[in-house]
Amino acid sequence: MRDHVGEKSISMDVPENIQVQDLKTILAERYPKATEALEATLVSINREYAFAEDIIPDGAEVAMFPHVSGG
Amino acid sequence: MRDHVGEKSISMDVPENIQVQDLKTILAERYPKATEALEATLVSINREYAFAEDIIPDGAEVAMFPHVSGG
Amino acid sequence: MTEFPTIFLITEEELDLNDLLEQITLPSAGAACFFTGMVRGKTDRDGLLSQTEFLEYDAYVPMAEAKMQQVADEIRDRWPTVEGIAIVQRIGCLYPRTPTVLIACTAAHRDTGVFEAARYGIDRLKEIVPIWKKEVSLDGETWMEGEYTPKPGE
Amino acid sequence: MTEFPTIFLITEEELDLNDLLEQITLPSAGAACFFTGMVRGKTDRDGLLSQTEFLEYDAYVPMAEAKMQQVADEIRDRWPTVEGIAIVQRIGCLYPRTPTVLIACTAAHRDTGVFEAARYGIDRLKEIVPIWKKEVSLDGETWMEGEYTPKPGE
Repeated sequence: MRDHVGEKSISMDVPENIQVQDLKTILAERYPKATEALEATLVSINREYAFAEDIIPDGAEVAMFPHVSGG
Repeated sequence: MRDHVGEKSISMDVPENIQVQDLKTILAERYPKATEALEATLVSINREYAFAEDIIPDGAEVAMFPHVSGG
Repeated sequence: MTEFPTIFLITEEELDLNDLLEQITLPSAGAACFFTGMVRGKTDRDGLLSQTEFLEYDAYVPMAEAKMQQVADEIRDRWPTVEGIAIVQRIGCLYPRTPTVLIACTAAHRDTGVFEAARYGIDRLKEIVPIWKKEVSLDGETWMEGEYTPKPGE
Repeated sequence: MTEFPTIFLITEEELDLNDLLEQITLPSAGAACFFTGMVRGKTDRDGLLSQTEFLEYDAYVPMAEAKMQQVADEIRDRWPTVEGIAIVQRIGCLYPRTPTVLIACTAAHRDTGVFEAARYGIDRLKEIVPIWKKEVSLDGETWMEGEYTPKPGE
């Protein structure tokens, strides 16, 4: 993802009460090379896992990352 | 056992090819207070567990001790 | 009631097992089970030997800490006899034979869940705690990716 | 083939988990499971709290070493994937919270027997390795006695 987007973190304006799936669509439009990675990416809102229809609250900390592989 | 016998190790002459159970009988005669403890005691010959009918070879290292409780 | 110690830590420092055990041992504890993961320098991949130069670990630290707390909570739910819990992940560039992760649980006795709890802890860490590793070998670099997709509420 | 490291030790010195892990970690190892036992200072005995001042450990050292070797052999028979094994018993007067015994096993992966092997190791140590402990409390001294009677060939 980072490689496709070229940034560690980005800041952008999005509509109010946007769902996770819509944010992914917006990002895919802005970073077409990341489209495939975005499909598989995990999303968190305020440090909790979030899913397609979850709504992103105002001022939330949103992260997108690959499946975890610690240990 | 040690408390009943009063010694950490003892040296004694026993008949050749004596079995473990006979050694226990001899010891019970010599140390009557240890009779009950001798019943329950574990026996080793040359650092391997030994049982009633096992024969004690000449010059063997014989030990008698309670059930183990390490850890 | 004595508070049971819970440690979770993401660190670039060497893991000190002695110190961690000391920190989670109450006077009522008689048993501990530790799992540690180490960097494998040589991995058998279907009969082919693959050499790793080092692994580079990265974490989304604040969320990883929250998820470690969740793993500890899940352990306490499942094994209420567990007393102390330590969950530690070392990050940065780590070379073969180096311990990278540790899950330790203490309890009064060995038959009341410490083995199962430590096993559960490392399995869950590899599922839900946002940490990643990149393998660096002579062939190049590969980010390793897990297979588990967290479910709502995890 | 690399020789797999096996350590067995009866010692009056403090256990050093970091050092023991280092000693049994080959470049092919990615997982370790440790069991450690500690002196319990407070034991719940049917709801009554019993206080231990210290435990005094004694061993029939040459036979205990031979039986530790046997436990390691049994582990290798049952879990051939286990690489390194350490079995260590500390003896002497040991106070609450002190680690007294350690069983550690390493392997390439966590799902190939390290947890089961460490569990088996501590169970067997408590059955066949000639070590005894005396509990010293304010109420007096009691030699603790195990329940297992070894069978021929053990």
